[in-house]
Amino acid sequence: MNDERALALYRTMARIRAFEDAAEQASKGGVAAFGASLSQAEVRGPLHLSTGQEAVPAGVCAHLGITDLLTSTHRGHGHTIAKGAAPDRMMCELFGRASGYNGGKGGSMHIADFSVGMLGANGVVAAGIPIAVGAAHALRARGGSNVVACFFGDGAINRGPFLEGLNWAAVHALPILFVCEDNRWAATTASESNTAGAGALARAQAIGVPGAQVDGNDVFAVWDAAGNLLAEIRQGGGPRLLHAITYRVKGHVSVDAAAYRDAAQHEREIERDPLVLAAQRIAKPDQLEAIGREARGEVAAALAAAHAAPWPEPRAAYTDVQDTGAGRWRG
Amino acid sequence: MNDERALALYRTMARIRAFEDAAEQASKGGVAAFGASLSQAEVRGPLHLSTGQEAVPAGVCAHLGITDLLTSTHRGHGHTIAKGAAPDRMMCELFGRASGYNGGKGGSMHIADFSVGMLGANGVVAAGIPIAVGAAHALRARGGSNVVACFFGDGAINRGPFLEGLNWAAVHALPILFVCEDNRWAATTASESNTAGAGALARAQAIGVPGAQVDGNDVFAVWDAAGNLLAEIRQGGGPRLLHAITYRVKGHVSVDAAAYRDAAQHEREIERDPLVLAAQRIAKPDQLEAIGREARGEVAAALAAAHAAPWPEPRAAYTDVQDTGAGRWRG
Amino acid sequence: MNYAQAGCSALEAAMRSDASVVVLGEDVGRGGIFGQYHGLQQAFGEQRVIDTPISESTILGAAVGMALAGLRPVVEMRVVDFALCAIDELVNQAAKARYMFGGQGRVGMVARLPNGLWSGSAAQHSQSLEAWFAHIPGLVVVAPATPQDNHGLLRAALACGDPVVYLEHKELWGLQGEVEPAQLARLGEAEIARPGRDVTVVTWSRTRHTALQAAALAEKQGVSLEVIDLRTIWPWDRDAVLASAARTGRVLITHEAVQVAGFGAEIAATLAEETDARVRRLGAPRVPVGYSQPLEDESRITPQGIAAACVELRHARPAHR
Amino acid sequence: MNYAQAGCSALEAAMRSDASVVVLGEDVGRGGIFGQYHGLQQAFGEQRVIDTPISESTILGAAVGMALAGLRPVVEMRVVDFALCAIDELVNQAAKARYMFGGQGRVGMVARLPNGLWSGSAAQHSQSLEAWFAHIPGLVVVAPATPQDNHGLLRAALACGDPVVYLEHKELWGLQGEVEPAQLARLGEAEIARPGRDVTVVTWSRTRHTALQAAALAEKQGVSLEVIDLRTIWPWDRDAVLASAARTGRVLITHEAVQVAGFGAEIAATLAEETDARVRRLGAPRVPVGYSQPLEDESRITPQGIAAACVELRHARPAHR
Ligand SMILES: Cc1ncc(C[n+]2csc(CCOP(=O)(O)OP(=O)(O)O)c2C)c(N)n1
Ligand SMILES: Cc1ncc(C[n+]2csc(CCOP(=O)(O)OP(=O)(O)O)c2C)c(N)n1
Ligand SMILES: [Mg+2]
Ligand SMILES: [Mg+2]
Repeated sequence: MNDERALALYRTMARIRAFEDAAEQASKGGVAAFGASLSQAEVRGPLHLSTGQEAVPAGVCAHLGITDLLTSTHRGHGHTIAKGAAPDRMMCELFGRASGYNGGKGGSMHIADFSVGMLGANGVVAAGIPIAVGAAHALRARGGSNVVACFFGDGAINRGPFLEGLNWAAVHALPILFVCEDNRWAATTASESNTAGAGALARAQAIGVPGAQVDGNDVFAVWDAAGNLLAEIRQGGGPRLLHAITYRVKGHVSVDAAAYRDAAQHEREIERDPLVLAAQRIAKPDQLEAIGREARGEVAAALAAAHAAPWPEPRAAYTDVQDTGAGRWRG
Repeated sequence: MNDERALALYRTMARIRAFEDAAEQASKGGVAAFGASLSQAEVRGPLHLSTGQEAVPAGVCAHLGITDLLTSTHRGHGHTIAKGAAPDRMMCELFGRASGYNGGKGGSMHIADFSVGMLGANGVVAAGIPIAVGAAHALRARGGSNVVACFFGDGAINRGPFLEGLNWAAVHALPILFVCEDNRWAATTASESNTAGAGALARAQAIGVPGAQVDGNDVFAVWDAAGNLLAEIRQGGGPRLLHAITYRVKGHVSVDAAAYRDAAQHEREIERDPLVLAAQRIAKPDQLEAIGREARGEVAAALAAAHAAPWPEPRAAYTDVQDTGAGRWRG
Repeated sequence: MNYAQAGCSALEAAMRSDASVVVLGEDVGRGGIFGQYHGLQQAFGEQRVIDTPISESTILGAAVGMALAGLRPVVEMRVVDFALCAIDELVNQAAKARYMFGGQGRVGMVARLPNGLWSGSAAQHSQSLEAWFAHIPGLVVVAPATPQDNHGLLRAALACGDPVVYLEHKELWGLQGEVEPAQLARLGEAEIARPGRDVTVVTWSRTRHTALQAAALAEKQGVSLEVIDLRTIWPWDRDAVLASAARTGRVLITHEAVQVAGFGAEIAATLAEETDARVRRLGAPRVPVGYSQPLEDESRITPQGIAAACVELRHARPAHR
Repeated sequence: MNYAQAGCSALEAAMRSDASVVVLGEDVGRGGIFGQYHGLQQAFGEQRVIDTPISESTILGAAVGMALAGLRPVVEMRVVDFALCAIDELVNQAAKARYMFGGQGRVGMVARLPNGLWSGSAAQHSQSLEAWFAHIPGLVVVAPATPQDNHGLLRAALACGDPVVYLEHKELWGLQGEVEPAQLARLGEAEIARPGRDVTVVTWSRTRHTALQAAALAEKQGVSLEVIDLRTIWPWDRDAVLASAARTGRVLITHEAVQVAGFGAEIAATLAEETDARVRRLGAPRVPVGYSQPLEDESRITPQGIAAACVELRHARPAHR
């Protein structure tokens, strides 16, 4: 891998990290769950951080163009940034402002930037899988070699749509890369305790979807593996699955202290920080430091923009519902 | 296999066959679909025949006792008879009579005999799988070595509950035998055209459920394979899957002429009639002839009983709905 | 032309004029089990008339993805009862995607969910769920009763660009009728199927025909029924109903769905809020549909039942103003 | 004791007295994300408090199988919105099994589907779907508003032997209140949360508290509200509502669910059929719930909104008899 490429991957990760750190701060007190109680917060509702998982979207999305599509999960900030969205408009959305990507209608769990092919985060586990399947049909109808990248967690492989969507994609040889971000936790439950067999890749293979397993904290390995699989897909080889093993550094949502995890094991896991691992390999401390500074600066500007941004007007609650019967809000 | 056992298996198949043949006749004109139109029929609504698939329930259920449980599909007559239900009360149910197992409330698609552990046919493809999983929890809570036999078709392995139910059963090491009756058709669609990978068993193995594949038209092979798997399950080995390859001799429902199938291939397939195959191996023509006669006699009596049986009273429509709020039918 | 063919011809016309229209569902390649897709795969190929596995969640979810990425899918669910396997995709995804994403994408699609009683098919194949869909923001809900409407409304549904729950009736496939393809239908517009003076009967789908039979019976007892076929459940034609209620002062709402929390309740509630009309409802009892004929009959709306309710309503104490 | 603890203590008591009661759902082993299962797995073990995969269809479907085979399951769905992934199992299986099988088995179970708005959680986590379940034969529907009721009604729900859709409110977990464990609750029995003279307010769940605040506001404007908390949505307490309507002659039904085809319509329709009371509804607009506070607020029922509607209703033209 050349230096420029390596630095670009690092930059994507640094930008995601900076975003997540800022969002985390802004969300304290934003939701009453996991024993936390509600107080004033700039980011309201459940906020799912991808801190520590940055290598997966960075490595995968480096192979995607703006005309490729992506579906995401509840933990979607990393995917959104890696696909090319602007952090300031994302932060505005998290702050619920009119200038957010969704005009304040979606927030973190539904963050989307269709202009870069990011078809939305989703609050329902595994719900993005069938949507990705349909989007791939549309790409094929259009012609060309575009693909859909479909991200989901290790918990999602126990929901029906995982089976249905993979089978369907294989039957129709659709251009999809399924990406299982296996952070080994599903909310407060260790996934291994509720997942039989060898996991995402083994299941995929049995459903006719080949793929690869990779260290999801090694951005170069992710980049390599995703590149190979995407090349096969673009050549008409049908769907592939990338099973990326990573680790959820934070709690399930930002207010979750995750006290249910083993402290010693947690300490070991977080040593494998993907940014640290990449930095060791890149070995250009000054440049990396500059990238980090830039990323933090970008997010500081995003925060400032979000603070200053206007709230949506109440009447915006009534737009983009449906055209037929619009105006009939109470009968 | 000893003679007595072989004859018993043959007898079960003969009884199912006789029942299906009679039900088929009684259902002509019972539903408007597949180009057929509605006329007077004794058996109304969609009737799914298991003609030609008799070896699977016969071979599996020979290993089950009355305290073992069974969940079924829309094509459930064979399972019901093999589990020990009485053809006359079944036929009464198909005729919609008060003396049917369900009091006329269910018909063919919901035929059930809880007194022999048959927990019901189901009109929703794959819906029996989660129900079987729950029943297995109950058996385990009760203690002992009872099992659940969970039947479903090859089309059902493309629905989410297949994945969810097998994973769950494996995680909890539940006492279930999953039985995929692979008759290679799902309504008018050849299953191979819509099923990726190597099918039911391969998928099960990837989800942590071991099993076996078997010629589902060879009742002795089914008996052997099911016996081995059930022994493992009863010893606490957790769930197993039996993938039985068979063939749907009739149309999807009794009024479906199945003109969408290749005629020559169909002719070849129906030569492998499980009763004929078993008869060749048993080689006791007189006894088999007697068994066939008996079976047809039993069904003739069932038909006569059904014809003579009383209809449910209209007020029976209001029983067994719910206790809380019973009587509040319109507000 | 029958009701199934009328839908098929509407779809065919739409597919000819708009290359983004695609169909997906089980058995559609063989024309659908009621013939409502007859010949379409031969005409448009397997990429536009897509045979699917038995994967309801993915059928509906894929349609959402197709729509967001520029296609206009028509989804076949066989019966509304099986769509219960795809409710997350319909309600949480299709209905909300445009809104949640702030208008960045929209889900123009038609989901065909045949509704109503289906003779001898028992509890899991006989439901009428229009009230559920009317309750969900984002969805349009259509229930055609005639071949003409199944043609015109299907075309209108495809054209509107919203997610439409399109409720053909499970027992109307064979219904014959004239179809004038050029006659446009507008979503949200009721039809006065029969004008009358004494009692307004508001209904839709198969019960339109039942109500027309009831009108003949009531006529003999000197009661004149005005039968309004809503055709679109959401948005329903308030103006037409309120205008008729103002003329007759008495309204019976009747539908095949369970009466409790059925869509008739919404109409009755609106009438109570806005008029002094006397209102009554006649829906199915709140029991699952039984298989046996005498049990199933308890869930059926009959001409006699409607006529009796209307005659009684005619003689009910008049409303005061 | 708060609302979550009140539910937990009810469950604990039931599990102690009945060995067939089991709990299943995601994260229940760590007490549930709202603490509503706190300590139960430690007390009763992993076989009775079962941690499940993210497999909603199988969580609910397994509960049906458990019930048919003799257990009494309590199902956790986290929010009603995720239960949309298990609707076939709830509506086609749990609700209908007893009937379809002619009474050979029955499905005594409690499915906990936390309902209502959830601050800052947007469209997919903020729905109120009680009207859907009320429409489905076989289901009992319960919506407790106070810690006492969350205790008493959960015990009653577990005891009744029917499939119960138990709708805790997503934002009431922290609500404090006295709980008298011995005080029995009866399904189907409303509570007059506040007696009044001029306008009856019928409501349930969180809106009970909103209505009580509204009553204080209305009082200042000289309008006395009687607040009825239904507590059970199906069967709802007709007698209590009709009796109050007879006293006040004016009824406002208010709920957090979308107004169109909400359960308020059923109550309003019944009042229209049976009384001369003036009726109005106040529910949420038919739009998905937005994330941002000003958008979300459009979907909230406020004390001011209820009070204003009641004051207007008080001065509406009286009903004639
Ligand atoms: C269908 C559904 N069930 C449950 C939830 C609640 N929930 C949200 S995220 C989550 C865990 C998901 O785990 P995984 O798929 O591994 O993703 P991760 O959170 O680890 O990124 C759960 C249970 C949900 N959103 N949707
Ligand atoms: C969820 C659902 N989707 C569709 C149907 C309609 N349907 C009934 S049987 C059937 C085919 C099932 O195929 P398979 O599972 O192989 O069973 P077989 O009929 O071959 O025994 C279909 C599509 C249904 N009953 N349920
Ligand atoms: Mg995870
Ligand atoms: Mg099959």
